[in-house]
Amino acid sequence: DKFKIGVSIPTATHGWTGGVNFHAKETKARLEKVYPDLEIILVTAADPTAQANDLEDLVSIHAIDALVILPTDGGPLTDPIRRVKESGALVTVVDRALTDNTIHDVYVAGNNPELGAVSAKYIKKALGGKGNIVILRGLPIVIDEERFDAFMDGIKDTDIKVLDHKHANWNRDDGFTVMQDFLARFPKIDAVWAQDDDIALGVIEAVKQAGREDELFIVGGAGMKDIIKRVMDGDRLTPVDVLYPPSMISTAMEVTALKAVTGAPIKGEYIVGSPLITKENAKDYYFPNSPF
Amino acid sequence: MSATAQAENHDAVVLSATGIYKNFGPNEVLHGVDLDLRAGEVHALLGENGAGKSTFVKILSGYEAPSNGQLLMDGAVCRWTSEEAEDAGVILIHQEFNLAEQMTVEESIFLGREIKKGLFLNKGEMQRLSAEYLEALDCKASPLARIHDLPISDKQMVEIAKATSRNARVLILDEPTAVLTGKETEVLFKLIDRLKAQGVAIVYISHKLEEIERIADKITILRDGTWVGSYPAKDLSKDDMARLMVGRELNDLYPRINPPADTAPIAMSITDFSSPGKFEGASFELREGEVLGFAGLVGAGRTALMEAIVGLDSQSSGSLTLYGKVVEFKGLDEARNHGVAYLTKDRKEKGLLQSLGMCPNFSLFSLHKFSNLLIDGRKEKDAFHAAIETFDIRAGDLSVNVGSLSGGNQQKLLLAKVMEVAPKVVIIDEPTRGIDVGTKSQIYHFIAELAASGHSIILLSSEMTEIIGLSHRVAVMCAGRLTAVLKGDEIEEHEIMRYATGLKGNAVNE
Amino acid sequence: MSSVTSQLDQKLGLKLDLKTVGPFLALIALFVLGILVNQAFLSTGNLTNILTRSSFIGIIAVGATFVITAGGIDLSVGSMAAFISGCMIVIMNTLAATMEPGIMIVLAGVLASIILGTAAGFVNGFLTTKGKIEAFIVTLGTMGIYRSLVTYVADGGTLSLNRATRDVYRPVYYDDFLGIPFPVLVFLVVAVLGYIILNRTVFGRHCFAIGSNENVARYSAVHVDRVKTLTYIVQGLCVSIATIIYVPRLGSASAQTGTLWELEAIAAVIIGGTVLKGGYGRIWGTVVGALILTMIGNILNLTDSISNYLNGTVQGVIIVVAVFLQRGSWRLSKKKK
Amino acid sequence: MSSVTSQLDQKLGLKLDLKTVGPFLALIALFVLGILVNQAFLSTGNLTNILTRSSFIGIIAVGATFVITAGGIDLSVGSMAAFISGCMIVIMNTLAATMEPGIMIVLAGVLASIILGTAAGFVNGFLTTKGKIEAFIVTLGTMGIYRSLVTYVADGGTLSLNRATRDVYRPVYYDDFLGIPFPVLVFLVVAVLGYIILNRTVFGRHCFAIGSNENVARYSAVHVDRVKTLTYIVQGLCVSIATIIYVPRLGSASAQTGTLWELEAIAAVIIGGTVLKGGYGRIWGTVVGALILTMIGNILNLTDSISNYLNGTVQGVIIVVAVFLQRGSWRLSKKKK
Ligand SMILES: Nc1ncnc2c1ncn2[C@@H]1O[C@H](COP(=O)(O)OP(=O)(O)OP(=O)(O)O)[C@@H](O)[C@H]1O
Ligand SMILES: Nc1ncnc2c1ncn2[C@@H]1O[C@H](COP(=O)(O)OP(=O)(O)OP(=O)(O)O)[C@@H](O)[C@H]1O
Ligand SMILES: [Mg+2]
Ligand SMILES: [Mg+2]
Repeated sequence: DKFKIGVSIPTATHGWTGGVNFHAKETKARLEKVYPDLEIILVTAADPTAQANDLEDLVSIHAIDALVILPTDGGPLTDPIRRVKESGALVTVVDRALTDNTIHDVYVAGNNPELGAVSAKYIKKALGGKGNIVILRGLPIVIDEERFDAFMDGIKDTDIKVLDHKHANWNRDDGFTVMQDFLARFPKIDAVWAQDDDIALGVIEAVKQAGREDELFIVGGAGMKDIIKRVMDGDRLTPVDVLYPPSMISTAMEVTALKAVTGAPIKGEYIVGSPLITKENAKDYYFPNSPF
Repeated sequence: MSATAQAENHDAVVLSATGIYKNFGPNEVLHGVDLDLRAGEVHALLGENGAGKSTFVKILSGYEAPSNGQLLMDGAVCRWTSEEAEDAGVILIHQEFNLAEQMTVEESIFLGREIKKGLFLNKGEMQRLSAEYLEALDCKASPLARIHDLPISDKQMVEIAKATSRNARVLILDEPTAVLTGKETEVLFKLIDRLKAQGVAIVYISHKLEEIERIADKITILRDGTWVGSYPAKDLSKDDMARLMVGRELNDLYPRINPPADTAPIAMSITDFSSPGKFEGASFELREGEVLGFAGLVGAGRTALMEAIVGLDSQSSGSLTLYGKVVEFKGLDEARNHGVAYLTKDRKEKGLLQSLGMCPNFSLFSLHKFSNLLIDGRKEKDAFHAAIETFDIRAGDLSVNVGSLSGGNQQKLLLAKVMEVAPKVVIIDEPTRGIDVGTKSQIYHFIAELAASGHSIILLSSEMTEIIGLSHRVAVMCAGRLTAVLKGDEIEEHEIMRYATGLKGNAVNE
Repeated sequence: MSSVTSQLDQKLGLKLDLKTVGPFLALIALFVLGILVNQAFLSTGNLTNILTRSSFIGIIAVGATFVITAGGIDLSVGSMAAFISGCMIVIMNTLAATMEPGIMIVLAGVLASIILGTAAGFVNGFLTTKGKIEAFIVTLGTMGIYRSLVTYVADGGTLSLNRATRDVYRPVYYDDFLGIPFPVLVFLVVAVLGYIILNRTVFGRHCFAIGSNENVARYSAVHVDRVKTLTYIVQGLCVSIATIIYVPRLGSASAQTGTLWELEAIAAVIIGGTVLKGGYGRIWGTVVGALILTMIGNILNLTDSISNYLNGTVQGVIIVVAVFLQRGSWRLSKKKK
Repeated sequence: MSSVTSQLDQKLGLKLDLKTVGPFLALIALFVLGILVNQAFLSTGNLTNILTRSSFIGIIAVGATFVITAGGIDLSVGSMAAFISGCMIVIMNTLAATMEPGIMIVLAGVLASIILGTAAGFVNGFLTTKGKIEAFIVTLGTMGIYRSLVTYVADGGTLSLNRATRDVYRPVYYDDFLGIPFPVLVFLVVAVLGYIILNRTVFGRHCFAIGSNENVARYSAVHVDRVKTLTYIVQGLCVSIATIIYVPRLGSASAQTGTLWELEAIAAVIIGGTVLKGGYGRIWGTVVGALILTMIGNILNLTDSISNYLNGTVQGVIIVVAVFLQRGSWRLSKKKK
């Protein structure tokens, strides 16, 4: 009978996961068309517990032959994923590493530290190694931690001063309010590292409201179409963006599907880089019809 | 202490209060009240509404702390909480019920005194005992029934059972019979005699003077919170009592109300009203200017019938004509708008919002009168103050919550609330519950004036004298059926009881 | 509740007590704290920000005051806001495709918002009263429903208002009148109206009556079900008003919009002194409650002396203390009972 | 509420009514739905999964039943769970550093969990009763506090139990006794104990009394404050028990752990027929409520036919309908009044 691939991803709670959901659904449709004897079951979970439940169900109800998972959090899900592995399924882990890297057959790794590093590198260059910046962080979870540490590492022993950093939860509204307060607090800000494009959009509005567009620039992250458009248009407020493609889920699904039909023994790691998106290369990353 | 042991030291002063004062905020409601309670003695406490009786007994039983003065239990000074008082055997049956509506009878009776078997509740035992206590009061309520579902009189019986279950040395009953019928009152009196014999000291508050005459050994009288005096019961006639508490001579209790002329139009006529499980086939007519009494035992279905008439029972059927016009009330507001008002007997659960002030309570039923788009606060206040006058409602401070009004004043407020809509037809269920004699006659005269001025009144009461004293005709209900409508000389206690108990008469239709 | 007040009155012999001024005390305390933490707190810019922000939660909380006073509760307001903003954007974008951008499109959006808010509120009310289902369950259900619907409409992503319409609409959030930002004005108007309706109209009275004893209300010719349903409709309207000023801010809505607003709104109401079990409500208390909540967040953003991770702790402590401050009165009066 | 029951009793003359069997009806309906959607639903594997999962929320909800029956509410359970698991992990890891892995370390963790649960519950209870602050505010505050504390301890990341200890601890979640997984057994024991305590002890009865009328209870020599505080401690204990079986499952804790569990727990309680305003509670109803909630989640995984975005909608609809089913009895009885 059909070869079953279970795909478990986080609920679309913010822009980036929304993108993941979009690409997953789209790829599911595409692959099921291409490979008739392939069935893909797509489930979404809001938190590790729920995702662990989903994994159990994928095994006990759908008896999947392969799992593609973007863990809500690597640590807690290591064990549940191991159990899926033990059930004989092929496991492809996406983006977030597990605490035990012997489990996955395929690992399509996003590179959070790189996102931080690339952002740092650009800001350092753009500011000529000195200036005041503020940072808006995501949710207090591992990913945010990795990005942040890498960034700080990237600007250490420069004269770049981090005035303050606060969590904006990868949320536009929080980005807006936090930035408003930063602007109220700090008379001179040279750059903002928003780390994520949702936050960046909030920041942009706050800056416009304060009428301080000319004083600073903003570096977001992930590659949301609105931001990429601005980069393409050469908006000086958002000169660049750092890619963290939600489409990595598609890559993972394709690889896994390929294995399913060819039976080819694929193992290994695919590192999805975080290239800098500039006015020049922006059009290559612009997908107007994606919701993200 | 065992019954015999108590029997020995009869006449010993158990509990005595001297110079008790009480203030609520700025206003003082008790000004130096004294009282000696002796074992095996029934001590009646008399006073107008708001005189301070309830407050005083709350102090005796630790629910309120005196602002000044002293309590002596067996000669020892005590400043106690209700809990300590109860442990010492001083038990109060509150005027306003002190029961949790959602709990069962058994749970209520043993609340705070649960019987345990090891770690666990001994439900069997508690149910058995509750059944016993209620039996002793021949109350039909099941120990498993929810308080919420009990007719109001059974609630009172539960309160009494609860009290008797705590072998009391001092039992304080604050207007216990206000919600009881004659029969039930008799049962209570038997109980009181039993307790007397056991040497229990009893404080008895009531506005029904014949009861006082019947059971009191001593009488203490309060007037506006001042101690008027304590007298041996036999020295006082009912008129003396009335005079002493009101402070002036009382004219005749029941005013003379001229019967409506035969030409008087039919104000309201009910045909074949029924509601499954409550009453059936009720039909009667009410003339303009007439007072139609409704007698019956508890649960006879009088209240249920009246509630159905005013549109509070969505499952009832039957046709209703007002001044010859057929109408149907889908809700109480429609009845109100057609000039028919209903005064409930359940003051606390259906009548007044205990946690809100007096004014909002007063205007709640007639609010439309004071509001076109917005509520006219001044108009409302004026009407409120007028009503305070008319119904002689006494509260130290007009801003207090209804919950802290004296029982009788709550009843007056309820009456004021209902009358404010100026109805043509008034249905009054137990209008004088907890009302002092002075005010009672005021209310009776008020009813008389209503009738005289062309209003029509339906009067539900468990006080036979009230029914007989005021009604032109008396309808009697028994087990959900209208068994008789008596007029003229037929209106007489025993005759009524015969119909009420079903000894006489089957459903009659006019 | 109010008994406390009146008893105190008698105690102190004056018509003012901790319970009444409580919220203000808490507010002032926070104000002082803010100044101590950072001078920037006092800058007009910052104060305006606080007021403007508080208007969303504030407006919604005004509605919640009605629901709660009448003994109900509405958990769905947050997702309702997300849902309504989502629909507004979709509708305005579709119109923009057919006609040239302009005030008309925005008005259409506003109209839609109001209709949706009323409808959503009615659904909550109807299910609670006629369906005889606990308000908690009904609104928990609709909470999930509205949020997932917006996710569905947004296809998991974010709905963004098209540029042209946005530019027409933008002033509604960003402009001001005599220096007072529009959102604040709207908040003010809603609060004043709310106050009048709750305290000066039959409907408001009936809310109090139902909240403090449904049975008595019924025996006083109050249409319990109708009034309750109306409270949910009022809530729905307030939510739609809030969204009308929210959408122009970022011009977008997503599954994330308005998460936990329900909690904030209810918190604002309770902090303001309204009783969760019903029977007693205070609009201006609610307003202060909303201000307090927003201010806490703002103050935390004005300092880096405490680790971000501990924000929640500080927030929690401040809320509890703030409420404790104003409930001081309880101590004495409760004892008397 | 309960009046309905007894009135019906009188009506039907028997001790069984929709309200009592209601939750089961809903459960059965869901069961049938599950089978219709997918045969695999019936597989022992799947059924065991459902039971095992429901035990977290279930155990917490048993505690919530006490709090709510006594007229309180506890919003902090979710973050409390996160906080406790966090501390457990830290403690066990520290110990593991000094001594060799083994049962002792786990026991130490368990002990710590119980102590923390009791303490946390006491704090909630104390602030509510002695501090005279609404339970809603208190627990909203502690909710924020516990969550931010775990974030702080985890330094914004995830706390993971070290491998060695994990292997010792794992069986507590994954093993079974006579085919019944341990978590289910624990759930069963907690439920039975809860039932006995609520319905067969003085404490339980006093919870009912306080919930249905605090003043009456106080006048009847019930130690209101003590009993209320105890209910929060019971809640805390239940949370700690839940975490004790949660930790071995995922072996980690983070700021996200247990988010919205409070809502699920309360929902389970209300679905089970307990009254949110207090005075009436049913443990086994709560158990069924927890099962219903878990089952809904499971059923959504049975099929791929509906967009994941609509999960919330389906969930919401099912919850409302489920509760509507069991409240059917209300219709008649409400009319009578
Ligand atoms: N908690 C309270 N706060 C303020 N005033 C109170 C309070 N309790 C009682 N009062 C006032 O004390 C006075 C006496 O009340 P009390 O209930 O003792 O009268 P009473 O003799 O029992 O009258 P009734 O015969 O109507 O029951 C009344 O004016 C009442 O308003
Ligand atoms: N067992 C019961 N369960 C629920 N409600 C009841 C019950 N008995 C009576 N009621 C309600 O209580 C009110 C009084 O009804 P009841 O039949 O006792 O009137 P009644 O005969 O006038 O009693 P009373 O003689 O005490 O006035 C009505 O609203 C009725 O619906
Ligand atoms: Mg009295
Ligand atoms: Mg009657």
